[in-house]
Amino acid sequence: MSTPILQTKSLCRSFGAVTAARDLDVTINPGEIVGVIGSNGAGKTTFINMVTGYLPPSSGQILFEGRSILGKPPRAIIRMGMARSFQVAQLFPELTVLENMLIALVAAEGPRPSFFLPMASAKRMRQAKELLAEFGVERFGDSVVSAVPQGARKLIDIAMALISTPRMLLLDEPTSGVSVEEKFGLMDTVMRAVRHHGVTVLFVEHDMEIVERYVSRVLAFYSGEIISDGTPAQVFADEKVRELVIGHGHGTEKKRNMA
Amino acid sequence: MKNIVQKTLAVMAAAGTLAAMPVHAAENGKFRVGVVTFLSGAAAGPFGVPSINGAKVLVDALNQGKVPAPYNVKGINGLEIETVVIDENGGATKQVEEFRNLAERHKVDAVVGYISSGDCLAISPVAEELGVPTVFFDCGTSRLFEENKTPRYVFRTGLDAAIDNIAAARYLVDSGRKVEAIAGIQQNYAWGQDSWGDFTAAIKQLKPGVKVTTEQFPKIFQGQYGAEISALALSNPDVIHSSFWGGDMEALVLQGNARGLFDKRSAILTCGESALDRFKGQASNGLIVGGRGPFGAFAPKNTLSDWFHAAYMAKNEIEPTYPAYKMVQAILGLKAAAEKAAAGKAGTVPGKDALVGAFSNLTFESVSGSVNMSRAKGHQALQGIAYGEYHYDAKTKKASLKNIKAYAGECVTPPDGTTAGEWIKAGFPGAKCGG
Amino acid sequence: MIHIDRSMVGLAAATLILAAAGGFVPDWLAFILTLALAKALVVQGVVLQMRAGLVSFGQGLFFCVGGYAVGMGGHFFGINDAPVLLLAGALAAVALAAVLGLLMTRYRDIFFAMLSLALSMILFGVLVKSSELGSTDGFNVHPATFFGLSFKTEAYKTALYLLTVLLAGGGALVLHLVHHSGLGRMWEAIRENEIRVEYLGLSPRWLLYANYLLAAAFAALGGGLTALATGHIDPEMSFWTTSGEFVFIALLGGTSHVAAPMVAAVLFAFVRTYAIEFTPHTWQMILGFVLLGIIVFLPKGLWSLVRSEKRAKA
Amino acid sequence: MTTFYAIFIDGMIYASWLFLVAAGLTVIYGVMRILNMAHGSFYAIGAYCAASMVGWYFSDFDGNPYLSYLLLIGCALVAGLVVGVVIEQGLLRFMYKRNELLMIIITYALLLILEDTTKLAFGVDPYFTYQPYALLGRSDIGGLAFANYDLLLVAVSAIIGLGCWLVLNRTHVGKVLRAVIHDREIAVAMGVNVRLMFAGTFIVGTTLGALAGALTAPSISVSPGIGVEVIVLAFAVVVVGGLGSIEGAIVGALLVGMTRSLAVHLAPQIELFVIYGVMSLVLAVRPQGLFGRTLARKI
Repeated sequence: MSTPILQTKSLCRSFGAVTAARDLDVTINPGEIVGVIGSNGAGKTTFINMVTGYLPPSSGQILFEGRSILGKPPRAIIRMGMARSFQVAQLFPELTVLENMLIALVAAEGPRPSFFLPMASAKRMRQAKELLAEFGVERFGDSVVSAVPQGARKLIDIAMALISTPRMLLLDEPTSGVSVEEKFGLMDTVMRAVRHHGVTVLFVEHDMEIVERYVSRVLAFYSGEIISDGTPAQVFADEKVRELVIGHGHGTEKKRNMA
Repeated sequence: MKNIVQKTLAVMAAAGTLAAMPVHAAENGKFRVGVVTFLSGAAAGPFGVPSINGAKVLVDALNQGKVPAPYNVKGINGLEIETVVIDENGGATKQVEEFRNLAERHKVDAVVGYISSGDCLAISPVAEELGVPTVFFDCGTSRLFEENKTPRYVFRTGLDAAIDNIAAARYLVDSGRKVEAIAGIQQNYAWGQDSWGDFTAAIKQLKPGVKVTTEQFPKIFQGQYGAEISALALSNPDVIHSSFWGGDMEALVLQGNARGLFDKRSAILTCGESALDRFKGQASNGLIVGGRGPFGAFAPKNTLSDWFHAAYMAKNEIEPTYPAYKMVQAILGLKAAAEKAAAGKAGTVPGKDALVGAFSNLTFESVSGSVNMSRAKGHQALQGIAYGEYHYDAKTKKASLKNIKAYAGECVTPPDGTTAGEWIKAGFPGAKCGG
Repeated sequence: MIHIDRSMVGLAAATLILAAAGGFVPDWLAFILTLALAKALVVQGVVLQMRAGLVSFGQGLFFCVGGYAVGMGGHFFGINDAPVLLLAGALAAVALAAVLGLLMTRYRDIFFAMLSLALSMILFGVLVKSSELGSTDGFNVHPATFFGLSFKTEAYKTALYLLTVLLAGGGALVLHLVHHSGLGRMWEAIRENEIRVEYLGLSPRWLLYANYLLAAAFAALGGGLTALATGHIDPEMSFWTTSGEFVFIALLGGTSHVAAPMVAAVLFAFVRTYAIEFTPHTWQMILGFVLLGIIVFLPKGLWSLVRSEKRAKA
Repeated sequence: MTTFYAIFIDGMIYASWLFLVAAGLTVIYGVMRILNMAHGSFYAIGAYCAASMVGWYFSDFDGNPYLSYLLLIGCALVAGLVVGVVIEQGLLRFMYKRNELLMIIITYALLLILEDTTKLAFGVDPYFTYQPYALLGRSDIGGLAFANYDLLLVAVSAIIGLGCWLVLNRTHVGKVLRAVIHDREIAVAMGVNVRLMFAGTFIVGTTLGALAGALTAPSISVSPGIGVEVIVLAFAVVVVGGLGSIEGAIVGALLVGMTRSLAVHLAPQIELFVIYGVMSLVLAVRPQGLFGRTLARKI
């Protein structure tokens, strides 16, 4: 059996009296597409934050391709081959879309960018444009990010994450803030790109339709614990999941800002 | 690219037009004097404004020919005086810039001004370089002529601050006070540090074995001296010396007096005169004050000083303090030198070299009596200085000075060729103190 | 690899025009331009930090280090060559920044502004306490030589003017490259979203450290040139109001082009000189209104006038 | 032993003055996120108004001298109110969308303008209005005399500190204010009139600044530049304590005041560095100040 790409052992984290992660044991193998479901505050984003080094766990182990990443800052973990997207797209709002991509391209080349060679080299311009085309947002290239619609921003956010050629990608609610008409188109684009790059994916999602359509395996979170793990059909059939997660009015319409 | 070139050219063109604008013909038949003093900041109230008011009173009267003899010739050498007033606030770099403007853009015939020692030190080489006759009226740093050893265009009609402190030490000893333990409170900058250094050196010469109980150096313009006053009081000295000036000095006196700091001991304020009329009952009687020379309340009675006092009072409705006298003295010196240099050719501006030639070693009459430009190769005024005790009469609500003791210039001024510090350490060799 | 663009050609041309103008303009104007361009170098550093989202109220610290290095080099070490002194100042500032940067790069926003202010005020305090350095009176700087050549009064001023123009122009050219380089654009990225930069695999602290050092070097160069021009240095260079003036000029010009600080510094010098002359009692008020006017009507600085014009044409 | 008393009392007096000066600054920052560089100018305006009115009262009236205290406070309230309303309504309310650092610069411009305005209005001659200070006499504590006015200032300062704290923590207005401090957008969504809260806070802040000036005026000589001097001090106190926190301002003032008093009595040579030293040390160890909150960014 090959080494799991991501493995956590008894991962715990609490915020004061609130427990966001309790003894999480997760194993993800290369090539899997895993969906994470759970109501607000179930600990989904906390899980991503811990795995990418943004939040230190209270206790437990995190292994990426068999190596511990505990205590490493996000930048080091990114360089090891993990990337993530964000619930609210984390871009450079006053720069153009193309500039956003160019910056990500520069970053992917190494931790010490040149102080005199121009960022907008012909090679990077070409790469950036290709990427934007792959994600179908090339028409926004010269617009400032803050003037670009939500859906496109989410795509750009994911495109930037893929520039570092990760082996694993964590997507934090890729369709939140995206209109109903757009969401399947967006997910199709993302998944096509992900398969094209051969990346293992874990994504947090509220929308059960999305989860059902795109994943091979589902983890259901409730109150910091995993209450179910299996194929979509298995998990959705689980009584506890039906009661605690799905029955909970898992709507994006009730969006609250939970860290 | 066009933009940058266009912009550069536009800025330069704009600069050129602006530059051309205020330059009148230099020969407009007037004698143009740059006057630089504090118009804003903390030094404006106690020094800057009295001095500019003094300048205004004198220049107006000179232009109308109303000043008593020997200054009854209109303006300077018959030419109307035109002043260009510049604010001294903003630091030495800015002052150098403004001085160059005065010299090269306004083409002034002379500059009178500068209170801050730092400004004087910075201006002095520039004045020499540009060849502008420059009269420092107030700044007291000993380093001025120690650094500018061969002055040509730079003059100082005010006194070196070392003199204030040598005379202060002499006054304390001569008045027979108990001077065994001394304490000082000085503003923490060059002026305060130098004053305290000179004073302690001098008093140790005059009274060997004197002990320093505490030396306080609060930040300048601090205004709150509670802790310092406690520390001074607890160290229980016989004498407290302070070179505080302006608002700081007034605050120290007020806060110290309210806490009885000056009750059982002597205190000497080298710049105390400038607040004589504001202290009222808040300064204890017997407080020793100085006026940085024979100025203000220490000015001798003569035709000039009587005239100036009356003219100043009429215009400003307040007693002129020492900065006003010092400014007037500088302008009078300039006038005397210019007229001597013109050698009877009324209505002309004398050449700059002739002017400075006439100024060096000049003796001229002033509101403080005769002034003799006999130190620093004829560029530094030699004058006496006086200290006295503050007394306030609650009935008349008038303050006056008692037990005034004046010291001749020769008694308290180091001779040429030696620095103040060396002279004090050597025991004042050659000092002529008379009686 | 380095693409020569219109801005660079323009900058080079502007530098040459300014240098050539040195032969024609009156001395006082040359002096104001010298001081203004020296100041512009410092402001370039402030702008550099602003592009990374940091506002320093303590750039006077490095300005002062540069000035004192020039003054002390002449007084205590017998070094009298201007380029050597300037280099020494810049190195001293970079060395100091290398130490302070370890601390400063932990701070953002107001905390960065306040801590930078505190650090420059500590230097101010140290200098006030140093009577060997003339305390608040400071001391006069020895006239310097230029690459071993010494000049008499008039030629000296011209030589200094030329050196300043070349350094300001050359500095701007270098910064133009830096601003468009990978590193330069990464600073903007930090200003926009630091977390994203971290998630791109870079260390914002390291990037800002480089920024801090570069800004310090520029401030020291400006300080050194100012000291040579005025012939005098004092601790006021490190007082917070001096730093405030740099921020003022940076805002006046805006951060969008390397020429902006130079134009703004020259303009500021004229506004101040004429304000002092025509309204000696209220010149600060005039500066205040100018600053407010810029913020309200031209939030991106004077350079936005040029920019918007360009956009309108395009 | 006396030195020990002296250090403590001097430290308390200085700390209470520092708190007076810093209170308005921290209130404005706490609610509005404006680090107000013009705060010193409000202090100066308060001092000038009080000094000129009290001076006029004593020279042209023969009234009860104790009434001058009422005049002192009255002047500060009126001056703070007028200046606060004019600046908030005339300028700041158009600027609330701007970024925090730009607000510093806007208030820096205000400082430049107000400095000269004060000079135009009051001239540059010092105002030496000692009567309220001298009237109260002095007390002997452990062999050292202290001015009663200064001791009274400690009490006044404590009352103001307590007042601010009570308003913030024990009243309805305080509850609303804390909501605004916590999250401006949510507060708006909850129907809080943020504009009104801002206007009110700014006026309270300027009035506190003016009050500090007015209460200080009798013990100093009021002259140009006093405002600029207090800004950096007030900044230091507020930054040490934690921007925007009243408790922080109290603790910051005590820390700076006591340290300075210690330095003056035991090591006068280092007095100049004390304030910046304390500030740098606190920031190095606790960047957000002693009582400051860190907000981790939500992603």
